Amino acid sequence: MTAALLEVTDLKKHYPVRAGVLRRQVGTVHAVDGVSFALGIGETLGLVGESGCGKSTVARSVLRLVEPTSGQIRLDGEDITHLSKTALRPHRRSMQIVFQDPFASLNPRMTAGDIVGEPLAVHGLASGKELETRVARLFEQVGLRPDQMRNFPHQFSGGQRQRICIARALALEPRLIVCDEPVSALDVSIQAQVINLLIDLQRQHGFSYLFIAHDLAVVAHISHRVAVMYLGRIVEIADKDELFRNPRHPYTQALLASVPIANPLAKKLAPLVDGDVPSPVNPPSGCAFHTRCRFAMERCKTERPALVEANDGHRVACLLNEGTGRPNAIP
Amino acid sequence: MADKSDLVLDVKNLKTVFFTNSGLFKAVDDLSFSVKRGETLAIVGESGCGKSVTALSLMRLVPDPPGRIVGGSVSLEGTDLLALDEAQMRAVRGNRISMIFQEPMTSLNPVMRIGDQIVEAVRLHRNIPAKEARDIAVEMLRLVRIPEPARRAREYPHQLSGGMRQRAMIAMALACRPALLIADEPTTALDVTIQAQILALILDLQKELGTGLVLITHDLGVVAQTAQRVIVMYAGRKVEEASVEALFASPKHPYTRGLMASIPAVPASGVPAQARLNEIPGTVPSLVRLPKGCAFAPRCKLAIKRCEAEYPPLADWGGGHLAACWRAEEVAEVA
Amino acid sequence: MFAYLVRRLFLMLVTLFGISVVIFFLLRIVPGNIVDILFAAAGYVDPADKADLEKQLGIDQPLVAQYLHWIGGLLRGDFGYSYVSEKPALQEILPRIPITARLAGLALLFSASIGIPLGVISAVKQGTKLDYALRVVSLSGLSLPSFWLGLLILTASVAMFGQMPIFNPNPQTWLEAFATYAVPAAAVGFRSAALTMRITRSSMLEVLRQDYIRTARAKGASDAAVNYHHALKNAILPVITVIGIEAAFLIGGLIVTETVFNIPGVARFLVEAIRWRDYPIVQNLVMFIAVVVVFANFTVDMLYAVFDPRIRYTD
Amino acid sequence: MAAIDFDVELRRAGAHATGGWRRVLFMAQRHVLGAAGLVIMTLFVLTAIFADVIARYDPLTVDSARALARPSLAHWMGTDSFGRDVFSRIIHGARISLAVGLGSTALGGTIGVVVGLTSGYLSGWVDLVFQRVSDVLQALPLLVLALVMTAALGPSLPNVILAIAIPLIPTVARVIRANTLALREQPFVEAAKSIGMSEMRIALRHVLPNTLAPLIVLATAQLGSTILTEASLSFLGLGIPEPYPSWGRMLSESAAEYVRTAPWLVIFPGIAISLAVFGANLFGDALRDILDPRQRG
Amino acid sequence: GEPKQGGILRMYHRDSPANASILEGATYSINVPFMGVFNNLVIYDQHIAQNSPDTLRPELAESWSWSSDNKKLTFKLRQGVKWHDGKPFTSADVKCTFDLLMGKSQQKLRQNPRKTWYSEVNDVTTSGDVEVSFDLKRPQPSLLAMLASGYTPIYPCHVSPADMRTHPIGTGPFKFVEFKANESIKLTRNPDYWKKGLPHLDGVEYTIITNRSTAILAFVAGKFDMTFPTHITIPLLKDVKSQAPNAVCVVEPTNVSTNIIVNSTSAPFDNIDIRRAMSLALDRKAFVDILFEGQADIGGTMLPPPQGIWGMPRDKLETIPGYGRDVNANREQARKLMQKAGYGPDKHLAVKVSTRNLAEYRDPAVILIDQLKSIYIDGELDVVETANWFPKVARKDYMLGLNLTGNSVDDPDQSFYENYSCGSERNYTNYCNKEIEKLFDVQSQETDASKRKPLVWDIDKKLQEDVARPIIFHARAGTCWQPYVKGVTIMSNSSYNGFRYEDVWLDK
Ligand SMILES: Nc1ncnc2c1ncn2[C@@H]1O[C@H](COP(=O)(O)OP(=O)(O)OP(=O)(O)O)[C@@H](O)[C@H]1O
Ligand SMILES: Nc1ncnc2c1ncn2[C@@H]1O[C@H](COP(=O)(O)OP(=O)(O)OP(=O)(O)O)[C@@H](O)[C@H]1O
Ligand SMILES: [Mg+2]
Ligand SMILES: [Mg+2]
Repeated sequence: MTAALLEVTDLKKHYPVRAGVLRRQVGTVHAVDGVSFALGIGETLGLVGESGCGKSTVARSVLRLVEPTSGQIRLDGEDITHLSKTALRPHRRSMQIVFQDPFASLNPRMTAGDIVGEPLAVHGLASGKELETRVARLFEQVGLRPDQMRNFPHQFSGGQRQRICIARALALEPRLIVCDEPVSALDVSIQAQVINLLIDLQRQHGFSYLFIAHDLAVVAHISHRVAVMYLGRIVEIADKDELFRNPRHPYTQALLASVPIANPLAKKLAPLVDGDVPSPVNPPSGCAFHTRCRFAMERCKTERPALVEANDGHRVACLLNEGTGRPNAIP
Repeated sequence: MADKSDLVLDVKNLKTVFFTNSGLFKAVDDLSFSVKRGETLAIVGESGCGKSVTALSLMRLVPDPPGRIVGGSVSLEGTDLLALDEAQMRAVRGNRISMIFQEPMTSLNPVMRIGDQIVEAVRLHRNIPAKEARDIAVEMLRLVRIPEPARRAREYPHQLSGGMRQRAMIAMALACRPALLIADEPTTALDVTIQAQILALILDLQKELGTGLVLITHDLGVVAQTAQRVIVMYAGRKVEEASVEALFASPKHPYTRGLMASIPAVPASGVPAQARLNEIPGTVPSLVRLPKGCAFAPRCKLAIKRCEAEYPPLADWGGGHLAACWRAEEVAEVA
Repeated sequence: MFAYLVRRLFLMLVTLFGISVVIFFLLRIVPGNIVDILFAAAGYVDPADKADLEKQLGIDQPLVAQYLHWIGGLLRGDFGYSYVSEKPALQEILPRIPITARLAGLALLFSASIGIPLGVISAVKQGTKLDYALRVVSLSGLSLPSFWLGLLILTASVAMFGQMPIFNPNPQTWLEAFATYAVPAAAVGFRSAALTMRITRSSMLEVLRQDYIRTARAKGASDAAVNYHHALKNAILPVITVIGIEAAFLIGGLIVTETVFNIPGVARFLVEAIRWRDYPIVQNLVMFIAVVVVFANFTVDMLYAVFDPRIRYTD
Repeated sequence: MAAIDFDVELRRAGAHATGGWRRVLFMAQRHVLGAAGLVIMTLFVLTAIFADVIARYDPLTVDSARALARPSLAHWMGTDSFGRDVFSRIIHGARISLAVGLGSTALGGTIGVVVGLTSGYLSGWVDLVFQRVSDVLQALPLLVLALVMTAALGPSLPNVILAIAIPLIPTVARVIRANTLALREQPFVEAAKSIGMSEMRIALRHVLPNTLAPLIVLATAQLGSTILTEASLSFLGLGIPEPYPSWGRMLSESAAEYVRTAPWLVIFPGIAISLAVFGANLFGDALRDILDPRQRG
Repeated sequence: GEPKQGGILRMYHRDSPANASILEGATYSINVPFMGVFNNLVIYDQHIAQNSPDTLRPELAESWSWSSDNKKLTFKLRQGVKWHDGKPFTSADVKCTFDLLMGKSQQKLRQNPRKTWYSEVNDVTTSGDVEVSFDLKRPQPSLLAMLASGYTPIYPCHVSPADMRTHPIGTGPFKFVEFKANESIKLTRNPDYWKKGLPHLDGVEYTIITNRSTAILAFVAGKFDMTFPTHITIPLLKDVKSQAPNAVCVVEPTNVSTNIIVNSTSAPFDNIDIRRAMSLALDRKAFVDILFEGQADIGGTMLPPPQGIWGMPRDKLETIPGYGRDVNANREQARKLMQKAGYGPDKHLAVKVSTRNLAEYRDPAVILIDQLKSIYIDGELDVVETANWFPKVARKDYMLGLNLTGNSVDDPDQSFYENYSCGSERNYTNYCNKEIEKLFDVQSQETDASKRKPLVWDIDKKLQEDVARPIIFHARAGTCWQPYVKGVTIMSNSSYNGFRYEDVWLDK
């Protein structure tokens, strides 16, 4: 890993919760509650965690699609947290996003060609004939036929739509692509196509990916490093191999154990945790996971563990055994 | 095959079609299968291949219009459901056969209390006083491990978390102790940790009640961990059927094979970074414009002329392992 | 809840204030005033007389002063005097309100009791001949100009029974009272019922597509239980909105019906008052209608909370 | 279970109805009422456009010699008390009704869209102000507003259009605002933001086109109701003035005096109004079905 | 048969009068319901359809006499008459009434539309409780006609004009009970009426119904004993007769003329040729045929005979340009005049025809516009709301106006001075011809009716020839009542004077 392309420090995003017809604030969602990480050039950081734990909010904040409540975002060492909309525009070219639901992220009333060409037009990078040739090249890059440029999104299959989204992201030749669950809406067979495409593109262009998913297996295939989130915080972050081989946080362990293995002979499902995910509106005190944790101690209810280095590059936020997060023995 | 009397469900040549703006298509085409008491049958296949429509056909709940069951038979404990009139069918639904739906949020009536919804299910089939039904409802909620069931019974769906809602659905489906339970992707909308809890719960209850279970999913991992037998569907048809061990050991249909290969394995250890996945090229065909022969042929590496012209029949490749492929023998070798 | 109500009340006041400004200045923009009209009938005006009268009515003062005078009076409960009848405006307006209210209430009752069941039937039988027939009938309800329908009813009843329902200010029996209002209410109600039916139908169709309806069927619930118990309960919200809007509309929108059936309600009175530029009447009446509308909206919001447990006005 | 003949069913389900006309014909069969509405609307529009060609007499020429003639070959719908040909007046009346319908819908719609879009997209205090203004407009009874407007401006075609358009604004604005609020949360809008598009451009290019479907549906329904409103205004003496043949006035004036003695004066304008409103609504209903994404196959 | 006592006469009223004070009113909407509350000094015989000097009858005045120089009119008043509130009626009340009308009293009428009627009256004086005299500046025999009009009831001194608007007190056969705007007007029998045994009716009730169709349907359905007087148009009359064959219906002139007011102060109608052409282009018979199925009268300013007393005889009328029978010849001549003024087939004159937004105004305007087409004039209708009509006309903000002029008494003085004298406020056209004005005075002072008539005819003819305010026609209208209603007479040359209803009775 070389120098960091993206550095996120203590990012927080709180949403007001509004209720009733008047939409009055009745509480605060701690969607992201102090997240820090760094992403190197050409690196893929996987971000996993269950639905609603704040992954998308991290992604949006990084791109300044939502204004972070606090914290700092540095791109190439430059602080972009407080840049104005206009000042931000040139930086938009360096970072792009691919969303979970490819259909919803394509304007149903525009042709695929227009959609992919739009970033170029907006930034005045190409127009007319040139625009067309560049869009055609992008189509080829992601494995679509240029003659499909005139088709509308509904005329494509799910995998193809996600390719259009990727082509749109590529149009500005960004260095960072945030992939917010880009394959969750796709079938396994199509999912493989898209993952392969992303891997190929990274090899060719040296992109950095912030790759968000809730499927650990998918993340395992594409990432160099993986971070695990729970209720707005990163609870564990490590090199991929290290994380899967040696998960330290009880939540990571539960996640890994819960993934059903596609082998009837392998061990049967044995849920490691009980109970439901608490609401981010009133996250539990202390360690947010203590309500479901097998190893929860009295301390966990009051004391919030910090993300500390357990061993080389493996950081975990757990009070168990003095912050190493390692349980005495996995039962 | 299994002893007839042991069969809870026996489906023969089920055919369901849809009439839509873009045309007519067979969402379920000539599907046959059976479920034994206490057995779990999984139906797999990717999105849109007809799994849910199959389930709805069993319940006779295919929305009409646009859908209609046009052929076959569904016999539940010996009675052909398709021959019943609507009133008789109502007596069966929710009683002998019930269903858990994919989306726990939208499948519960938002303006009715959870308890009332379960009470309704009970009282529709059992002539008992409301008070007693309420006790049963609370008991069912306790059974699906909802803490403080009496209080939760008085709450509305939106006051429950996703996992709890799905549990409430299960409680409702099992309230009358059905002979057959259909679970249509009961965990797709849930987190893996919750999914594990729910699946374990369903299997527990199934064992306890001796219910036959049809589990619909497209997650082969779930299948491997829960089912005894598996049906693989592609574009409305059954392309393969086998015991779960046989299927995972040696899939006979190229589609099943491809599917299994493209599942990213959870790397307990030592997965190389940036490993490419196996993929099935091409996309699922539109049901409205299916090719004349084998529907998978356009994406199949093994496809031959014959595949394009003729639909391969389901053949038994030994031990009740059925597959519909002209070149089933070669599948294992080629891949 | 309390805080919500306070806030809500404040917004209502803002709206009412806006309406008072709009109606006040709109009326003054309209050329001509009561003095012109009185003298128009006579055919000429002596400028001195005109000035006298204007002074007497206070319409010679600057607009802002007039506005403040009006609002100030309103706040003290002083509604001013009608320019035309010279009686207290309140005394002119009040007796007419129950008449229109009864008419509107009956029309709404008609609309709901016919429109909702037919809407449900039409939705449940979607695509059948019955559905088509009901839709065509309901659309024709929306296509007939209301004065035309009213006149048809009157003409037909004279031709067929030699009698006609005309407003009876002092009905002796309960039946007479009902008859006085029922026919005009039905004439208006037909349109509203058509509207209610359409909304019920589309809302029902929407709800019938929902997963929880399938769940109810999967439980073995009968069609009636599914349609009325599960679906209608969920489909009723938009219907309530429409009935609420309709209620608000009727208070001021009965002009044509009141004219045709010669009912001395507020709507026709308002038209007359506008014709005469009888500002105190128009202004106060419009404010009254606005209050009704605003409260109708408020009621609808509250009903939402009653019918939909997801909506709670907690603060 | 009866077996079905797939070929027959396929044709019935429109599988072969691909491309151009076949598709149109298929849709027409599927939405019989909607097709009827479309036919009525088309006739209506064509009538309005070619009124001069279709009408056999000048709609304004008074001729005492032929007053109150019954319908005959010379005068298909008879003549009115002024001896004007009713058929010609109805034909020309289509023009007026269309002008009122289109004019007020377009005017109210355009302003409503601008207000709704701005309000929904900008939110904040702009939204708050617009919302309150539309509250105010909605709480004022429509006919009262129209009454005061026409009283202020005098009854004439443009003024009637304006008077009918104003109450339309808040209705349209509300629908568009609600849509805009929903669309703003759509990923494709976020995607547009992420490529650095300006808010204005997003509103116009991504949000606006996607509110078109509900707008069209709303507009067709409104088209009908504006024609009715004009008729009501005519009844109250505030509609399009003589001598222009407005259906509403033709109906409301002759309804008073000629119901029995010259029923054709009442029947034909009545039919014209009802038919036009009916057609617009039928067409609007069908459009709603067709444009509803959930209905698409 | 013998009049029967009792019963309430139910009528509908066409609209809601502004108030109940006849002196302040300017439409017959106010006279019809409230005339029965009052008495006049003198009154036209209520059972002779044609009002004329011969049908004047004493009422509150037992008798009257002119001084020898015809400049003083003295009334002997009836004794023992009481106001409805019990106070006695005296000569002071008469003086108060006319002081009010002449603007001489402390108290003021909110509006006083007939002030000009008394422009020749110097003073009204009383002598004792039972005598009143009118001092005139010059002889004016027609003063009596105006005093006999329904518009000239005697008001009590002791009630303020404001109270008279809301709760009128009179001496008449009926007492005011209530007036609910837009709803109803109720009168009840005055048991102490000075004419013993009258009225026959126990009361009169008016239901206000503004929609004509509704009103007539209600009459047909038997909800009313009588329609509002002269409210039924000729086409509707057929309809009523067909549905209620027993109803008694009469058609009478209303003494309302439909005329064109021409703005001769500015172009193009400052040009007499164009004015003449316009008047030549009129096909009056077509108006009458279309709007009245032939049943209306063509004449000059004064209502034509036989119902009218002062109208020109037919042969004289037809000598006026434009009144000739040959319309085509007239129009040929008109086109010549237009060409002379610079217009022709290729150069049309665009004109706005302003009128009030009421069918009675609009319909003739439509016909007018159509007829003007024949002489290269393209007319456009400009309908004006009532509220704005008078200010607009007063501003001279019009080119042509289609107007209705109602004459409350069939007398040239009322008509000529009001509408044609220089400086009269109701002279909308600002027509001013000093010579003619002198002739007005001459005819006015003529006490012999047979000598006065030719004078009036000449003036009328001249007025028409000057195209000051071309008269198109004089309208007629129908009134219907149920057969059991007795004793109703509809006046044939005025619709303001015949509603005392004291001897109307119901044969039920
Ligand atoms: N605009 C918003 N306003 C209020 N709350 C929000 C908003 N966006 C997200 N949230 C809340 O913030 C929390 C985190 O949301 P986020 O979308 O980041 O989760 P996620 O991890 O991406 O979930 P998923 O896997 O479902 O996409 C959730 O509880 C969500 O409800
Ligand atoms: N109500 C309906 N109207 C029209 N087509 C339908 C309807 N329901 C299902 N279909 C079609 O039938 C086919 C099979 O759908 P089905 O829901 O059974 O798929 P599935 O295998 O359950 O997919 P998923 O995994 O996404 O749930 C699909 O092509 C679908 O579009
Ligand atoms: Mg997300
Ligand atoms: Mg499914």
